[in-house]
Amino acid sequence: MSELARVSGLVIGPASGGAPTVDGVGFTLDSGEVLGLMGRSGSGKTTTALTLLGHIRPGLRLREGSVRVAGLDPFAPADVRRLRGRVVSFLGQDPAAALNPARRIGGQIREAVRLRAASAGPDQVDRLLDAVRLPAGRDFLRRFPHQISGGQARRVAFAIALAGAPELLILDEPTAGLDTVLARETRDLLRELAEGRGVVLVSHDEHLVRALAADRVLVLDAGRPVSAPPRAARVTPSPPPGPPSEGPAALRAERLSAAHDRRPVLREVSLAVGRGECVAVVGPSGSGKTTLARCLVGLHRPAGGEISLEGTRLAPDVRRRTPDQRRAVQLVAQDSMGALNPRETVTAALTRPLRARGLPRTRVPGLVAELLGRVHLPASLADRRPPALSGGERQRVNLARALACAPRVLVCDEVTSALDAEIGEAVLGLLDELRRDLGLGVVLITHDLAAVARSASRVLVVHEGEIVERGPTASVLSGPRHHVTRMLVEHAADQGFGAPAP
Amino acid sequence: MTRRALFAALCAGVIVLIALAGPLLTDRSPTAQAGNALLAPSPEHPLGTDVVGRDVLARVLHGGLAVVALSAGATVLAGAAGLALGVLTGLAGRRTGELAVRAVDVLGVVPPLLVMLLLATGFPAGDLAVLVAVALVSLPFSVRVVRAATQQVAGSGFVDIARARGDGQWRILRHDIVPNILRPVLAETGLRLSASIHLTATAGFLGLGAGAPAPNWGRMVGENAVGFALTPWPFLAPALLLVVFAVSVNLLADELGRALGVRS
Amino acid sequence: MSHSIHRRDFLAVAAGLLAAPVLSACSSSGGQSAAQQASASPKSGGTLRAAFPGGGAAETLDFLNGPTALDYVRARAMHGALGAIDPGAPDGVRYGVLERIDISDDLSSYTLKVRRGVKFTDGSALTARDVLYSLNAPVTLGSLPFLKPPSQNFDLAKARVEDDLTLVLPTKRPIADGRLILCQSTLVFKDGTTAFTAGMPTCGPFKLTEFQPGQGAAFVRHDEYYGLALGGGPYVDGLELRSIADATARVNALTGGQADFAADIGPVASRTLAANGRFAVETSELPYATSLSFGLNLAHAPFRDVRVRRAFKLAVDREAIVKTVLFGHGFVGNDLPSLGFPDYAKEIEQRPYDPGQARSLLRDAGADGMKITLTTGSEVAGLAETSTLYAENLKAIGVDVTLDQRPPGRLFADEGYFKLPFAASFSPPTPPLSQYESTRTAGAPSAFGFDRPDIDELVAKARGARDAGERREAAVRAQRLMWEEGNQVIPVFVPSINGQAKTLGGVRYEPFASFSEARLV
Amino acid sequence: MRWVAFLARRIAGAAAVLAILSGLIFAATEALPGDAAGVLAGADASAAERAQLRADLELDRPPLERYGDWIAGAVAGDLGVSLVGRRDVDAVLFDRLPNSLLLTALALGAAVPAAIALGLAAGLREGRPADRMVSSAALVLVSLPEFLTVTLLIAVFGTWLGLLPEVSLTPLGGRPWDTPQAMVLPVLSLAVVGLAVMTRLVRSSVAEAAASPYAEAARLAGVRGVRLALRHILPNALGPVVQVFAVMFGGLLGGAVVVETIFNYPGVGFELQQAVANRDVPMVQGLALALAALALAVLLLGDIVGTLVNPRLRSAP
Repeated sequence: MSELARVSGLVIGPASGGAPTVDGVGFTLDSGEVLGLMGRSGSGKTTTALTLLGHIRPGLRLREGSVRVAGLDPFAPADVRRLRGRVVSFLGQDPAAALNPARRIGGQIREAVRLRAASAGPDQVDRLLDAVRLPAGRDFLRRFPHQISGGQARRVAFAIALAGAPELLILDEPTAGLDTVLARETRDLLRELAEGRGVVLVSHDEHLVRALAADRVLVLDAGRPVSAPPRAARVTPSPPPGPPSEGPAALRAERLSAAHDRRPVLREVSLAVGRGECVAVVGPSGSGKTTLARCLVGLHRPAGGEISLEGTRLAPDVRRRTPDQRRAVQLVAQDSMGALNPRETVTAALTRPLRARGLPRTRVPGLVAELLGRVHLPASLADRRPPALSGGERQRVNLARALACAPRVLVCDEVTSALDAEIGEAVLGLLDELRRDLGLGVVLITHDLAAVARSASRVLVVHEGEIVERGPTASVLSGPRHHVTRMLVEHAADQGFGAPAP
Repeated sequence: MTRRALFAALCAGVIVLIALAGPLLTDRSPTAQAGNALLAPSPEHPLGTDVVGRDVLARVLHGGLAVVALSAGATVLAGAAGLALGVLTGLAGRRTGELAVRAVDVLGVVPPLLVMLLLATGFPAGDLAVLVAVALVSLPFSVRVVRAATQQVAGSGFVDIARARGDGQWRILRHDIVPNILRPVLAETGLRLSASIHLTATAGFLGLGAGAPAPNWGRMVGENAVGFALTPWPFLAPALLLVVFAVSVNLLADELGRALGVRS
Repeated sequence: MSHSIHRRDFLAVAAGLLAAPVLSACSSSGGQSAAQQASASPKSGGTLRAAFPGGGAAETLDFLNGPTALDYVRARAMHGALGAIDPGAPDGVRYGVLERIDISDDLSSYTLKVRRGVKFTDGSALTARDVLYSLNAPVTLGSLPFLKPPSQNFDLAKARVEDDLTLVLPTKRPIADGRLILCQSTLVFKDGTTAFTAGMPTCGPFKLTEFQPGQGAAFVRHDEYYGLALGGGPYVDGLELRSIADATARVNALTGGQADFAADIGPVASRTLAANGRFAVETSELPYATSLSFGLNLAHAPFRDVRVRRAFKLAVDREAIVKTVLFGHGFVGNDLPSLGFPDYAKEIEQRPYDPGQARSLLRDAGADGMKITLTTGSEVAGLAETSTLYAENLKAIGVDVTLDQRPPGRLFADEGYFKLPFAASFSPPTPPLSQYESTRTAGAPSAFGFDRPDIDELVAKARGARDAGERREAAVRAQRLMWEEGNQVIPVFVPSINGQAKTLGGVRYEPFASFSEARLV
Repeated sequence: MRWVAFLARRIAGAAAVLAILSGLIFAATEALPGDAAGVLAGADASAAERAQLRADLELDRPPLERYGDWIAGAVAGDLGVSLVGRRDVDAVLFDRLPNSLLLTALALGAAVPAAIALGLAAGLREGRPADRMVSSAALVLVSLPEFLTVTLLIAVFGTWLGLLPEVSLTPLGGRPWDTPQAMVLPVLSLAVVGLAVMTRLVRSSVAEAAASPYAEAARLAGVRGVRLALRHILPNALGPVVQVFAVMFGGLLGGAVVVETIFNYPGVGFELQQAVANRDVPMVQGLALALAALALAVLLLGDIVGTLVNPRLRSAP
């Protein structure tokens, strides 16, 4: 095998000076070889990979080092023209966003073929579409990016990337943010497309790296290569949750239906969660999970059905509920950043609900400190604003703020999906702890069966607004009946989680 | 603060200083006849005399207050009304909000100069008419920006959570909405101010607003244009001040927008 | 650019028609331009382009209702006129389409003799019936108030057409100055005319070929014009009257070679123009100057004291206004209207500028430090500036005066104008006595509360006396009383200031330019 | 069908706005103190003469009644008769409107391509010297009041260089376009104002599009230069700009008052200003209503074109 790319002694840092973001990275890649570039976010993976295209993000500067791809220097203007799109192709984190919204699909693919393909035969477009398994019909080619599905848009982007028959593919987190089903599909496609090409795969997802059969893995940490790949924290299933408590459920929803602009998104969903219990609601994206969460806390007015708190019927609209009822059911949302007021410090965010409970001003500082301790946050963070916090820290602040209301039930909507695995793990651990210590009921909404496996006693599987399967966690995971459940379980297995032993 | 912003702030500051403290810098009356009309600059009259023989320097020093006060006043007026209307329509139901915005937009359809002509001639003469006209012309822009920002913030997670928690509308407004819309509103206010300067000066040029003897840079430009060929200073001096003021405010607004991360 | 929107020459000019003299073959008055005297031969030809302040789309051929300068200048080029006021002529008027006006001994009947051979463009001859119809038109067809004096002074219903060329008009009461009233502004057109159109028959020096409201009008010489037979103009083949509202734009049109003549360019532009060798600045001469005046409303307590009124008159520095505001193009006023007309009392001494005496008069009246608002506008050139200087003069004698300059066109638009304590105004050149009767007699709103039956009686006597000496004596006595006790301050008279190319000669100023004798060299 | 409904909705909206505006315009002109009678009568007229004039001009009828008549007439295409000069308002409007439209269209025609070119050049080079130059120039121009720009233009091209006439005198009986050289300065004056505003707009829109993921993707795929600018960035940058262009057109049409007056250009703005000064209420009302209607129509057009340019909106209006 011949050498396709060589990167040596790469140092990249802010143009304005300061600590380098990539510091002394070097590697070689033979043709047909797959290199995994791993590391946490911000470790310099993408920056390193982009040098193969001669691209440095604005604000950064190449300080030292050399890059050669197929013997050419991507940083030389004459060479880069021969490289981009022809020898090296790039697929970013959200390939669909790379499509020009103002131009038709066909035009974009044809342009790519005309500009880059060595042999631009008339059937080249069809061959590309076939390769990414897209319909070749005129009708499809006349559409605009917003008129096709996300999955199709991704395939179009792949087709465009492959138009120049590149020898080297650079893939940047190609499955990040995808739900289980799409991620799996994408991975399969990529495996096929990467056949016979050199690939640099940027990802923090070990399983994807494994799936693409990386020949070698380079791990970066704060811009420096480190020797050993970091081990994903082994997930230890929590001790089986305590038995469901007796008496009326803390929160119960009966035959809940809801719609968006008359389009039904929930159909007669019922669930109940007891004190100290965790009930999981799982399902692929778009199945209506978030609407369910918003119905429960009273932010979305259901079209039918009813909700009760410890036997008392709750008004559908939060504004009609009593202050006590409002505080009893708290929502923790997926977007930890969006859920925090960017202008408020942590202390201010926690103080507001405390003061709203009518607690005297003098007691507030003590309670804030207590809440921070409860979610394992150091008191030193108290004066920071959200942008100065990490994702995990923010989600803890969100939890602490919910706790400040002294709730009886927490509705957690995808609280871990935006977090790195390790940190998500820790947040789930915290939830278990709160459940145990405070007797909180938790409705855990997620698409991630791994989370379910460790925390929930019962699982509801939602698909297109309906509950398609329900039962104790163990039995659902070990014997999924509905095909959606089966897919979710398979995905979890890929990720390294088996069904817990019965 | 960038160098550009610093420079712009300095220029704007000097102009505002001239406008505010100018009257203290000269003991000449801005309205008294000081000599023959349209005299060239001399030690006696550093900028010469105007078409009526008044000292141009004295008039320039007295004439900034009207422009600065009117444009700033109109901006503040439009900004305050825009903030209130924008937040209200932003939080109101979709249909009510749309309706209210349409109503305000009606004003935006009418060319600004038409509003000025109608109002400034219709109202009892005086600067109040100009103030109101300039503010009215600015209002639709102000409302639109505030409303868009409010809607964006109102749709964000933390407002949902506060609402779910039972925080009252006022509390949400004070803690969540207003602090988070200040950036675009502030940047927009800068742009409005420069537009207001523009309109105020034009009003002065067209002879709208308060009585003629009161010096006003815009009016001075209008009064003295006819004598431009004889001596340019009575025209150029106020014109230059106006331009420097408008440019520096515009520059400041740009820099402010950039610093606040808002695109103009 | 300047006073683009201020320059509302609008009614200024409209009312100026009251005294607009009509051209006649042999002129003795009006400014004689240098160019006119330099040019020996009256032969010319060519097309003369003149720019006037217009009124945009409001301009109309119906001069009875079209009150811009241009409407009248245009009408005067098209239509014949009864005559013109001319202080130098024996009757005080020069005759146009009339040969003469005879007055009965008891001053109760006027006989108008129409000139023989006055032809309309359709070939028909002008008759006494046409003249009577034209005199009546302001009432029958409707017109602006300033065109109505003939119908107010003569009993037109009882008028008799004696023959084709003779018309007898009885007066409503005996008057001696009826010739002035008849010849002030009356233009003649055919009997039965109800609409003023481009194609109507006319008997003026020029024939209209094109009219675009707001843009201008084009004319060719009327070859059947009666003046030609008398040895006069018109000399140019064609005439274009362009409408340009803005004074600076008119000057620009002149300097840019788009016009040969720019009317009413204002004092400042005239100075600019004077510096340019290719152009001449011409101004109208007395009596064709507009008075700038200030009314002291007697409803306002301090002004009821004659000492305060006198102090206000002594305070104004007239010379300074002429020098600085008008750059010398103006005449010092003596607080009496109609400077330069025969009935004007020039024997009354010029009031001095005496701030010291003014101050002490004010103190004596207990009015020093009085607060007053001077309301003014920019309706005619120099009005705003004169007001500005006057306000400063008043401050100097201890009056706490605030100047309120109304936006363009606003000064008279307001019903409240006559309730103002202290307001600027202007008057076009008008003979003093008839003007007094229509505007200053007791009860007229424009008198600002001036109510002096003794003066009213003197004026009536002056108008109605058969003996010239008696008339003069009454007229002077009335004017002296007004000078001493009146409530009007008239510091200056402003002529019409026009710019023209040096190639242009023979333009006469009376007060508007007339081109019937103009030549292009 | 969707398009029909979309158009119907927009047109109905515009009509409603116009109806509100007509009321506002009528109220505003009614509120003007004094009236044409006062202006026409002058200082020396007697009270009786004024009253007669008011009656002649029908100013003594109740305002609501006159509003009703006016609207009924306007709907039938009759805007009434001016008080001063007694001219049909619609005749004046139709005579002057083509001139104003031409002036505005030429100004936009000059400004739009220039603004797109300059905005593109600057936006693609955000922060670089070319951008700084264009941005600074646009900033200064945007801050210059029209009356100054016009004065400077006249001083340079008219007075000093003597290249162009300083007044737009059209041949009698002709149209402004019969003397093209007389239109250059008015068009230029108006274009400069629009150019600065639009250049800033295009620049920021282009800069935004240039920083978008698809532009970066195109760049990484080797698309460069003119193709990148015209095929990838401009189509996306233009959408939001089109509607602002429409607003500009309305603004320029009304803003032409200053330019038309200075050059004595026979347009609607010039007539409007004259009518305001004359207190000629029917003329002010008619012209203001027509200007507002025109501005609305152009906005509507901008709305529709903006929808057409944006494929996302085009398919689902």
